[in-house]
Amino acid sequence: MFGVEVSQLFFYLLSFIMIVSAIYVVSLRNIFHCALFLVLCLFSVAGIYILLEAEFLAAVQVLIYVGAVSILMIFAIMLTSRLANKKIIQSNDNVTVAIFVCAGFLLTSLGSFGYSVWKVVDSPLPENNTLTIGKILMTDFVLPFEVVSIVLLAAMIGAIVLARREKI
Amino acid sequence: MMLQYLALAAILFAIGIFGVLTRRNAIGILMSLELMFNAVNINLVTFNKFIVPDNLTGQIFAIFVIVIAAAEAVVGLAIVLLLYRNWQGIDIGNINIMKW
Amino acid sequence: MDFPVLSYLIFIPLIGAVFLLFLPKEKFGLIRWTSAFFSFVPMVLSFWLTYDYFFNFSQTADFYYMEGPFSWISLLNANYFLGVDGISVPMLFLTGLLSFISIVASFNIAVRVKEYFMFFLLLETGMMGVFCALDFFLFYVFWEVMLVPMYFLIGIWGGPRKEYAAIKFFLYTLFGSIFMLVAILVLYFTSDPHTLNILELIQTAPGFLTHGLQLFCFVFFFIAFAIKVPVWPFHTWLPDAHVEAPTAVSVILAGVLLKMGTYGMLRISWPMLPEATRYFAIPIAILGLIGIIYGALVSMAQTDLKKLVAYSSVSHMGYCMLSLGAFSSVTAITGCMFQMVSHGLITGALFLLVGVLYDRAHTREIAAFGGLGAKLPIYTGLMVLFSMASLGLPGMSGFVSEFMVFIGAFASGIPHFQLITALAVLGVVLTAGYMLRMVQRMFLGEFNKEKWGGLTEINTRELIIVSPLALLTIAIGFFPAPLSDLMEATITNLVHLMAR
Amino acid sequence: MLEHAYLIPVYPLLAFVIIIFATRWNEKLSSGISIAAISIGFIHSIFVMIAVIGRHGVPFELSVPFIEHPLITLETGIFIDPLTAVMLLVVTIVSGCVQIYSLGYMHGDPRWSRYFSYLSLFTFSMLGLVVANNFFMIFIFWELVGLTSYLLIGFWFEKDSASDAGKKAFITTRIGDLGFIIGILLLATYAGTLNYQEVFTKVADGVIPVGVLTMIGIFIFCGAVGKSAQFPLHVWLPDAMEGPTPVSALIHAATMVAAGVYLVARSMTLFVGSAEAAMTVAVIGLITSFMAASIALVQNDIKRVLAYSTVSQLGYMIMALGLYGFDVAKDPHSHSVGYFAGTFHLMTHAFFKALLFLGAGSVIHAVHTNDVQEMGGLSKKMKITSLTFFIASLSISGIFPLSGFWSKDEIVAATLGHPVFMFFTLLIAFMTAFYMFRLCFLTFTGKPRNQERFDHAHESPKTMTMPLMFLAFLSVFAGWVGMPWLSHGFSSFVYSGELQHHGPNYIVMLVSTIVAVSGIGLAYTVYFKKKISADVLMEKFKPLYTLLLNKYYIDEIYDKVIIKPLLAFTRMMWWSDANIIDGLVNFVGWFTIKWADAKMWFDKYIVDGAVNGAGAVCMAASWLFKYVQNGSVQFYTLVIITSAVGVIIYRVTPEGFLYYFIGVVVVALARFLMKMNRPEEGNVETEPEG
Repeated sequence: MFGVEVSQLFFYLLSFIMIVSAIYVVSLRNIFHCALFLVLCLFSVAGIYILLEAEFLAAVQVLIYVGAVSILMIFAIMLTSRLANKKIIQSNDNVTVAIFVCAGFLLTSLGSFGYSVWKVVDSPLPENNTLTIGKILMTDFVLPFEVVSIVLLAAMIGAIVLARREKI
Repeated sequence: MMLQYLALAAILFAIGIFGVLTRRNAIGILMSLELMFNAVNINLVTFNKFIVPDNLTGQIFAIFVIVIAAAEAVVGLAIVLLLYRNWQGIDIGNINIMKW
Repeated sequence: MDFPVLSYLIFIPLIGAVFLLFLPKEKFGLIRWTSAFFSFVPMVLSFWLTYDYFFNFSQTADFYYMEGPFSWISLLNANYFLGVDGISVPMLFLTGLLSFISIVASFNIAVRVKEYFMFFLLLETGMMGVFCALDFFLFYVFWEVMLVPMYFLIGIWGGPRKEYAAIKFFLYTLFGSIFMLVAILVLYFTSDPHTLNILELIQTAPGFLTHGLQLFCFVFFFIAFAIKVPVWPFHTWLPDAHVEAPTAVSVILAGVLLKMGTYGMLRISWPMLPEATRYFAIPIAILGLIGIIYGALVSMAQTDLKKLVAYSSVSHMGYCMLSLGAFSSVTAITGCMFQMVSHGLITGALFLLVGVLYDRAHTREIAAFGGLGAKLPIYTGLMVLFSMASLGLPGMSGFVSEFMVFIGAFASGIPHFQLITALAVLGVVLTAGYMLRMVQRMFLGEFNKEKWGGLTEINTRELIIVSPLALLTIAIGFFPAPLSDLMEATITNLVHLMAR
Repeated sequence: MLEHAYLIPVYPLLAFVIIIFATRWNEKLSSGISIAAISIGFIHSIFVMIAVIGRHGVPFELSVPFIEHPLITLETGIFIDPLTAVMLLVVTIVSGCVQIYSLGYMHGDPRWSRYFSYLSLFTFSMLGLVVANNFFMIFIFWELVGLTSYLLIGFWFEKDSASDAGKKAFITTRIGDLGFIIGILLLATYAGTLNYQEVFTKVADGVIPVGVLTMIGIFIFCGAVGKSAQFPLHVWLPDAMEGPTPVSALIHAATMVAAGVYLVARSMTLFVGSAEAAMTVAVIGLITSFMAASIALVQNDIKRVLAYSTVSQLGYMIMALGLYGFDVAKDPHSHSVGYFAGTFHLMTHAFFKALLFLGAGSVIHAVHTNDVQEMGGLSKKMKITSLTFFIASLSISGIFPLSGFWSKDEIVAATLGHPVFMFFTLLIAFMTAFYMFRLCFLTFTGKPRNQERFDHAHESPKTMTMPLMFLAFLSVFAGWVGMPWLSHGFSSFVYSGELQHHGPNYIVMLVSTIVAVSGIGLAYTVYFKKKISADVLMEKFKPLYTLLLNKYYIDEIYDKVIIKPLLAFTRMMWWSDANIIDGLVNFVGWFTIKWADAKMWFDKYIVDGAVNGAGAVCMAASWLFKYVQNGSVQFYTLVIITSAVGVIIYRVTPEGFLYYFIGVVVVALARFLMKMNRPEEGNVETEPEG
């Protein structure tokens, strides 16, 4: 109960951080700052994973998102740096409409939760989920796993090809 | 409790949508997309925990999503660079060569 | 038949036309002589054919040198079917001769030479084909094939109003062809089994056609052929076409194309639809009469030499129509054939001579000349010779034919024909009138030395191409018996067919 | 020789061909060939004559088919009976004389060879006409002589009057030929043959109905009317004098114009079969004869006087023949001498008329004018010419014992039983004598009225005077063969051996001689003694004189009534051809084009309009909806999400969807209007450049 309460506390804390940083991500003028807030946001998502007992995923989240993707973003921002640190308008004239749409989306999804019947099963997750995930990946999901590796390879090659200066 | 997670994910997704819709900067859009991916991942993990706790398929899916998101980011950023190189800018509003 | 002479006659010019396509277009001499060669061979073949037919086959009315019927379009029962009898042979002879002469006469064409000769050879193919075809489909195809080169020959190498004339000619003739097509289709669909074989239809058509259908087919065929002849009042394309066409084309037009109309009547509508022929005999003769008188009168009013000759064609072809009206008389039909041949020779030669003068003086206004007889004695002699032939002077073919037409029509025994013929004789005087007026105004009288002092006498080439026509005109005038013998059996048979 | 009589026409034909194609450039040789050919023909004709006499009137016939047909067989062949033999001689003699004469007359003409070739061609045609054995052949040569006549009249074609005259001659005679052709056609139809003997046999057998026979006769006579210059087709002959004078002598006096008479004589059987036709012939002959004689009284052109004289004499012959036909038709045993008279006069007339013309030619050659008013007193300078001319004039006037006397006498005898004819015949004889001697006196006697011309006058060369003398000889003696005292003279000869002898009619002889002498006497008093002034006479009969001088205005009438209207008519026909008939054709073309235009308009604005209208609607719609495709990924995303939300709302609350939908539309429109007010917002550069 305490754990539950603590976790709830953490949840709200993380949620708050996450939502605020996410809002910053989409609204700040300086894109570089946005990237930093993205890092924060992604960290908080990792925290949520932990609250959801997905430790491996949290680790992966930190490693990949915070460690790789964000850095990649920052690199990209750096490479296009002359746009990065200016106080220029970063958002277009869709803002009003977007707010309405997002609000509509939010309201409908939230509202639809109430209509939905959730078959909640109150059983624990498998212990040691890293081990379990590894096993499942290598057994049941071995084919998607391999396919994803190919996707990654393709993405890698694609990125190289695209980003090269000279024509191949 | 699950609804709170779902609500969180929904909020995060909505913010992601807002970002996708409003950012001029292509990198900003990519970042917003990451937010949406994360919202989805939160959902996946949440459902895994509360509805099918017996196996970890939700988490496995989340992992795949992360992988795909990473690939997407890589390719996306490469495209952004290309855009930048060819258009002297990455304002997605100007890149409307598909306009009528 | 071991040697398919008719196919050779038809297709050698076509081969020539294709062959010309491969020659470089700036080598005028080569092109000219090549085309002359490719029309010379058919000419020789047609001479041989005439000779052979005369000595071996002219005693019977059958068709000879038959080729086919080879199935061509089996769906329509259309066949490749050729053959000649006593009325086609003289026409082939005329076609062969005039084609060669015209091609040699065209040697002075200097614009787009290759195309010109190509079209000319194509035209020859069409003409030969019409006179040989014994299948309606084939006949119609050749009939139309001929139009196209003619259209271009007039439209490209013609005079100032060539486009008008060419289009008029083409549309007019095409208009007629459509009527012919309808009539052919009627015959095709009423025959059982469906056939396009002309010989078969001649035998069977009177049997299966009702009276009304016979009249219908006859009128439709008649319109098609009458436009070609041309019978008054379908004649107005003729002066335009003649005046605008280049010399050689006029020769072919007058010498051969006009004959196709009368040939078509003799070959197709008359024997195939005897009932209708009898029914329409008098109207046809009256049309002929009108043509004779009207053509002569209008000729008399002409100021353009070529137009005068053109209208004289209308008048002369009127004799053919008159004699065709007298269907029951062998003499009249023979006269018609004679008139066709002699008109071909005489008017062809007249057009050649007009062209000779036009080449030198660049005008054809009769009033512009005068007293040319002093400067151009040989030319004048030839012109007078052919004018006399045209007005039916004895000793020339024109006289024999006119006389036979008159006798045949007069004595045919069909009611009212004596009156019609007696009136038609008036044409003889009128012809003399306009021909002599022309001769007087052009060749007699005071010679205008300043204006025409530079005119040169007819040259050797021109003399050579005109002289065979002159010789033939006189030869037929003095010895018509061979030509008559050549056709007699066939014509007797035709008359029997018409009397069914 | 008779078997080869067909060669007689062939000699001159050969001469013609040789001259035209070979010796045209050598003048001497050309004329030599021509004269040689006619000489051979002449000799051959003599042999033929002898042979014919030997056959005692049995005609000789040779024929080959020309064209054979069931309806009719046209043939070529020769038919020689006494009439033919006589004509052969006449033609060859006159032609020979004229050709020799031409050697002098045409001296120096640039178209010398051609002249002789034409003469040869004419001789060929004329001889062919004479020997022909059927109507078809005679028609052929009939036309050929017409052609050569045309060529020779217009020989000096640089003169407009000459070429006009040639044309006039040809066309006028052709009008007659029109009738001839119809006559032949009728013969061919009803007799089924054109051969003389067969036709005559059929006519004699009564195969042909009399009515048709009348028509045939009249139509065939039409040919003679044209060729022999009978009224109303006589107008060409005086004009034909534009040709060289020897030509006038040969063609338009002696031979060709006699062809009509020959034709009537040859087909006499037809006229015998139909009294009406015969009477027509006789009346026409009389009218012509009288009219021409009266015109000849006042003409001043020496050749025209002779020309009208010719017409008049031809009318005589025609009349005699017609009367013969009439008499025999009425009474088969009649003793009419018309046939003999006509043919006899044909022969004698040929000689003295040729002589007259050649003499006139000699005069013209000397003084270079045709006008007798410019001559006078020429007998002093031209002895032979004047002498021969006087002989011929006496002969034509019918003075005993010249040849004209015998034949004219027979003609007068032929009119016995027809008082009107007789009266006019004698009147004409009187006029003939008068105008001939008027001509003689004006030309050869008195004082020269044009001194200059007189001074240049001279006697013609030998080549011209020799024929004159020869013809003068014939003019005197040729008639003796027909003396009525001869029992086997000309009369029985031409009657094909049948003895048609009749005794001399002295009353007739006497009357005709008195008439002739009084005519000569009148001329003598007026023009030689000048007892009566010609001018006074002229004044006295002014209207008549003018009428005669203008030839009864027949030419003018023809011009006004026939030629002008005909030409106007042809122009009208031509106009109507170009404008009405052709106009119709062109109208059809024009109408088709206009119709096509209308169709095109319909197609363009209605049919195509509908298609284009659909297109335009699409365009308008797309103009509106193109803003959807603005190329902005974000906009697309917006739409997708909006729609997705809509779908969700619809699933949850369909009513709520309506509000949502309205809201979306309102927002979209609002935004669209905002965009419209800020055009091309997307392109506004909002980012500063590097």
